Amino acid sequence: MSAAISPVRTDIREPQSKHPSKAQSIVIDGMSKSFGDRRVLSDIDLAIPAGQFVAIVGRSGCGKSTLLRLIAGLDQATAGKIIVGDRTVESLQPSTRLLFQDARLLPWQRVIGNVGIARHDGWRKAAAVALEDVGLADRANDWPAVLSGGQRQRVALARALVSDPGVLLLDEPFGALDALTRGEMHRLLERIWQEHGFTTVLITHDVSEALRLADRVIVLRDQGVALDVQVELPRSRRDIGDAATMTLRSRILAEV
Amino acid sequence: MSAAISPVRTDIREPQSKHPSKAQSIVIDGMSKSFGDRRVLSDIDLAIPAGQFVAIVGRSGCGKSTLLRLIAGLDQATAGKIIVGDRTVESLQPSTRLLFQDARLLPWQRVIGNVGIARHDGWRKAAAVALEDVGLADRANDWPAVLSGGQRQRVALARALVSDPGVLLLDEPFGALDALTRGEMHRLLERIWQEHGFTTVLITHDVSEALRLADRVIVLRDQGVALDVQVELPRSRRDIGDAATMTLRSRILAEV
Amino acid sequence: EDKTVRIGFQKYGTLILVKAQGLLEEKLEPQGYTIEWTEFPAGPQLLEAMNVGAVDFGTTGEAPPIFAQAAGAPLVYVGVEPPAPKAEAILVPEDSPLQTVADLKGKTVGLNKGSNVHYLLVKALEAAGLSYSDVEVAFLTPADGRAAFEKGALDAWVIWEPFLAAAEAATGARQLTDGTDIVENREYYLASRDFVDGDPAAVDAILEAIDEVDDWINENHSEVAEQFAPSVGMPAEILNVAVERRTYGVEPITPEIIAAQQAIADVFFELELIPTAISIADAAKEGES
Amino acid sequence: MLNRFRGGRSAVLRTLAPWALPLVLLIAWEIMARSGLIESRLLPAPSAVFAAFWESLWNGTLLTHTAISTERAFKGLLIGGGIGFVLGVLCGISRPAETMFDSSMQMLRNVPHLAIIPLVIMWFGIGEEAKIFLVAIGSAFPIYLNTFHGIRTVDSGLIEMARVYGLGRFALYWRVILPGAMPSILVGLRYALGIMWLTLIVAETISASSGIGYMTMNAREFLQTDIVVLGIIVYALLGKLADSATRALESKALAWHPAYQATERTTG
Amino acid sequence: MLNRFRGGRSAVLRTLAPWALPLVLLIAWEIMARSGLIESRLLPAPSAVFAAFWESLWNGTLLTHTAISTERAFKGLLIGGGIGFVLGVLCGISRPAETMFDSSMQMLRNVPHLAIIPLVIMWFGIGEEAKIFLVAIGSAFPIYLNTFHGIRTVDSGLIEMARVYGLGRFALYWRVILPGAMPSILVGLRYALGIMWLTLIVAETISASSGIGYMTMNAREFLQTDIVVLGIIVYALLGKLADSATRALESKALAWHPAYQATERTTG
Ligand SMILES: Nc1ncnc2c1ncn2[C@@H]1O[C@H](COP(=O)(O)OP(=O)(O)OP(=O)(O)O)[C@@H](O)[C@H]1O
Ligand SMILES: Nc1ncnc2c1ncn2[C@@H]1O[C@H](COP(=O)(O)OP(=O)(O)OP(=O)(O)O)[C@@H](O)[C@H]1O
Ligand SMILES: [Mg+2]
Ligand SMILES: [Mg+2]
Repeated sequence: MSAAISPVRTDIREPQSKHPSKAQSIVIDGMSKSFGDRRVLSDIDLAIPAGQFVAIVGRSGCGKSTLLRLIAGLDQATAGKIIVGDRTVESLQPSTRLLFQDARLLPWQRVIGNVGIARHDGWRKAAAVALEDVGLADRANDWPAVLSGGQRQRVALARALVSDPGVLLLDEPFGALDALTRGEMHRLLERIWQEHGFTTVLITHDVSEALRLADRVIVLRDQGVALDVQVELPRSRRDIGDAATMTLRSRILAEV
Repeated sequence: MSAAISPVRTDIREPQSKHPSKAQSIVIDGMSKSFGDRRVLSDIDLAIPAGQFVAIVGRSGCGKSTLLRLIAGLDQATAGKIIVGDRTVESLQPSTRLLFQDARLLPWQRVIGNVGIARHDGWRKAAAVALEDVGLADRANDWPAVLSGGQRQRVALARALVSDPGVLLLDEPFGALDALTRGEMHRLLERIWQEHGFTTVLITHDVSEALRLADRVIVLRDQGVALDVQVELPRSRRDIGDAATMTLRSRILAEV
Repeated sequence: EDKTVRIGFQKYGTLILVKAQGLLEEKLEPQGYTIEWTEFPAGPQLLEAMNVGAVDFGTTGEAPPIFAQAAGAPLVYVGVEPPAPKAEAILVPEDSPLQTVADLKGKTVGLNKGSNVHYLLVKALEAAGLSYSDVEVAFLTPADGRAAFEKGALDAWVIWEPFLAAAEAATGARQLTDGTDIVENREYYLASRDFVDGDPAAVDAILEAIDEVDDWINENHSEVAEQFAPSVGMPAEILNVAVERRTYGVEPITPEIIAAQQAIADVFFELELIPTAISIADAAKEGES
Repeated sequence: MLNRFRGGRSAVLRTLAPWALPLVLLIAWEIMARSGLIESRLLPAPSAVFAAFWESLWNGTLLTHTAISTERAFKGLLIGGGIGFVLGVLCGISRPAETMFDSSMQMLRNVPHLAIIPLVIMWFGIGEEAKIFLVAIGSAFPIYLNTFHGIRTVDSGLIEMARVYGLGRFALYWRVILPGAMPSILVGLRYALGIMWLTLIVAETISASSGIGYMTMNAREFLQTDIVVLGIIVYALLGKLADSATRALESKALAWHPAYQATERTTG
Repeated sequence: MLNRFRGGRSAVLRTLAPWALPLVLLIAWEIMARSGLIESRLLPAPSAVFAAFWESLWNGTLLTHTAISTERAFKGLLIGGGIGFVLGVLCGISRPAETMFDSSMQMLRNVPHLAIIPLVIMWFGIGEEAKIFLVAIGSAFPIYLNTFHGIRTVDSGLIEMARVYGLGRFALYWRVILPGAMPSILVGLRYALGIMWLTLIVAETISASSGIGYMTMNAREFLQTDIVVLGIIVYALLGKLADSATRALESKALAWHPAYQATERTTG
């Protein structure tokens, strides 16, 4: 598991969650992915310890969503392997949850049903709480079709958060949200992550968002990892305007 | 056409485009919209002169998309009326184009076909140029299904830009793009707008984006217009860090 | 022991009266039989059922058993009705220029393929000095034939009772000829081989019952017509004509009858209606009634 | 209530409009029949058909025939639809099952019922079973084909989502695949309801003495055109009934579906 | 080429797999027939059917019958399918047209062909027209129903998009609505191809002396089970052929559609 290819690497750290949970580590080993002749990811090596919060940034079409799909087991790598927990990913992982880039709500289930879909007993209560959290408690009994874009995204977020993940993969979960709602969702995600300690991989286009939330930021470029840095700021980070962070920010932006 | 309700109003200005084009003015007069019992927009008055670039910001679910749909004639107002050019909007407007919040690409047309859909003669050339502009020239012959989220959004943008609009309505066209690509798209949109001078209404969650592009920023809140300010900065604006702009920015954020 | 007798009948014929009068039940039920009556739209369907063993006894015209026998169906001729040559005819529309069978040359004639009237046409043409290939034949079931005849799509239509009487009454159609002196046109009683071998007494009982009813019919034409009317769906007056055109009674299978039936089979073989030549005698139960 | 009252007139109009075309045809037909343009022997006037209808209604035969046919029809539909549905689901979700069965189904589907009657009699005799069997195979295929097609075209994004959220096999089918295939399955049901009656007329030629297929074919034999036409009209009305039932089902089961909501809104 | 060669064995397997079930049934049937479990009079052994097939192929009757039927079938399909398609498009895109026609179509759909033969003869006589007419109405309904349903369920978001981008009526139908309805229309075509043959067997009882429907029904009348079974098998093969044709069409016309791509990938 050498770091030969990725330009910057950190060593695997211990999980930092307070609750030793069902969080699982992710190890990516020499993994490549091509669609036909188009190579998207080349020989990626990455190790994400259980419970870590990783943000991934990168330009449009650089393979971020593809990477998440591979980790989730929705697609097969062309070469190399991915290990989640102690199992090589060959198909779907039982405790990996993925919030897709599009909301993917079931049109034939009401909002609350969509949120509760991954829960068995007590789903209604858990879903109601989650909807409350994302500010849509009053829309519980609407059809998804009548929601606005941002509302749909929040329903998907609520669904991801109540789904009791070991690994939570988030593909641009806040893209359609205004600054204020986005801030609220940041706090919500951070709180739930801290409570449950699942491993989190967040794709975002907003570097501030990455710095606000993540332990570690990874930049994807040219089919590989261009930058891999730790964010050593105390939580909860609200206003991140200090010089060190600004430098980090510029450095990340420069790599994208 | 009084401004009685909207908290802040500017007078109608002359179109500022260099090319007196087919751009049309938009006048919204005492317009309300409800879905069943849910009132979304209440008694809105707005006048947008032909050729103006207006940005609309507001919280998720506040009715921004609804407003655009009403202007486009895709939905009917519950009360009041909308006039585009010199015609009251009752159904679709012949030269109004709307970029939807979701990409809405035809799955059975290749990328280039999707872009050229609104053009008759010479569509292939125009579409190829537009694809080049959005950085997807090499994807012209792919099916939309294999594109990444941001690529899809850019195809939709290319389609909107070649569609020869009189009024162009953009519903979060850059939501899924990284900072760099976003910057490129900003420049592209500004250039095309300056060349053709169509009236533009842009919904965005990014206040900087609004300030970067728009002549005027409108904040929607509580079913009405909460703020309506001119942005008097010289184009092209790249780095907007001066004090006045920062104040404006905070003022807008405070109103959202 | 299964002592169920399954009888197939058609809407028009003696059996329906046997059923209505309950004669058979009277005769057989005391001996521990139960009777099951099943209606069939036509002879071929009835023999189809007999072929697979779903029916023990039934009645059809002269043609269907020839086909059934050619197909290897294990059936036995157990009885026959008297000849009824007047119960089938070649019809032309009222205002048709055709006057004799010989005029049919080159005309379109409708008939039900492989039925008694098919044989009638062959024989009638033969008698008029024409050959079968001198006419254009259109194969139509009785129902379709009537529609085509009325539409004017046919120059002539060969048909049997009670369709014959009905068509005459409704359209004023004219007969070029009926079967008199050309064909016999009999109706046969058939039973499956198993039934005949296993339960000859029951076969006899059925034939007896039919004979009794036939005698009664011969005396009570108009009443018979009344009784048929609802099931057939024709006015009693028309049915009365049909009933009057023949006599009734169960006769045994004699060598003459076998020969007549054999002649039909041979014609059908010549027409390539059946793939192999058959011997009627193999399937006949001679000399009893 | 108020709303209903206000919309009363146009609602009535909307309910009646679908009947406009049949009505116009009916009137034209009556006029042609009365004026002698159509010979009543060939095609009886609507009034004559109505008289036949009234009589057979009065003496109970129509109802008896219809009731008997309906029973056969629904028994067959239940069995055949059930089998078609199960096979459709099976082939829809499993490639091996598709490879195994689909080809055979597509071949069997094409075999005319009239042609297999001899075999059916052989297997089932001439009783009710044979008739029900024919209806069953008739209605199995549309349900099969549409279930299969519906399941195959369920948005794969939603299936991925469901799987990633750990839905078990059963929940996946029950909560995602079946609802997604439902619009198509209901179209299949529409077909099946039609085919069910069509097959019945064939089935009732085997050896029946009751049922509306028997009634019609019997009348056809003797060119009782009024009864034949009556039979045709009964079939048409049964078709309309089935259609309305499916529509009602659709607007219930597909309340979430914009296309069906729209239908609901404008038609009733 | 190389790829083909390498995948040769499993490709062959995949092509053969759908025939496994029919083959197994065939063998079981032959064994039962030979061992006397099935009386050959009732159901001839496959070898006997094959002999009949061989003979009728040899003397050309089978091909003649099939060719004549095929001509009738496709003429009818063209006319009926065309009408069904046009009406389906009309009702799909226009509410008034739907109100006007849909109800009537749903009623007519339910009328058995067997029942209307007398009427058809009166209208069209006993020539080819009558047969083609029957096939036409038979195949019109599935195309109608599926076109209608397909158009109604086209993603309304895409239609909105197209309208907002100023597509004219024609372009809207041609570039958005029809492609969107295509999967459903092709399912309709699949049905129609089946129904086409089914109707033909009824049509060919009208004064026919050729065609495979005639051949089969004639054999049935004369209890020639081997020919009946032969007819059934010909129908089944024609069904398979139609199915393969539709599949080919689907994989061409729906190349963009993930569900059909998947099919392509695994079956072809
Ligand atoms: N067809 C509809 N039926 C009922 N309610 C609707 C319908 N369309 C939108 N709404 C509601 O109207 C409100 C405004 O929706 P709209 O899509 O305009 O929001 P938005 O400002 O665009 O939000 P976002 O930024 O999240 O896209 C939302 O609460 C939404 O749920
Ligand atoms: N199924 C597929 N077939 C072919 N190419 C694909 C497929 N899926 C993705 N791609 C291509 O792979 C590349 C990476 O796609 P991916 O969705 O991972 O991008 P992304 O980093 O998520 O971009 P974005 O930020 O725009 O969402 C893109 O160029 C895309 O077109
Ligand atoms: Mg992506
Ligand atoms: Mg919106």
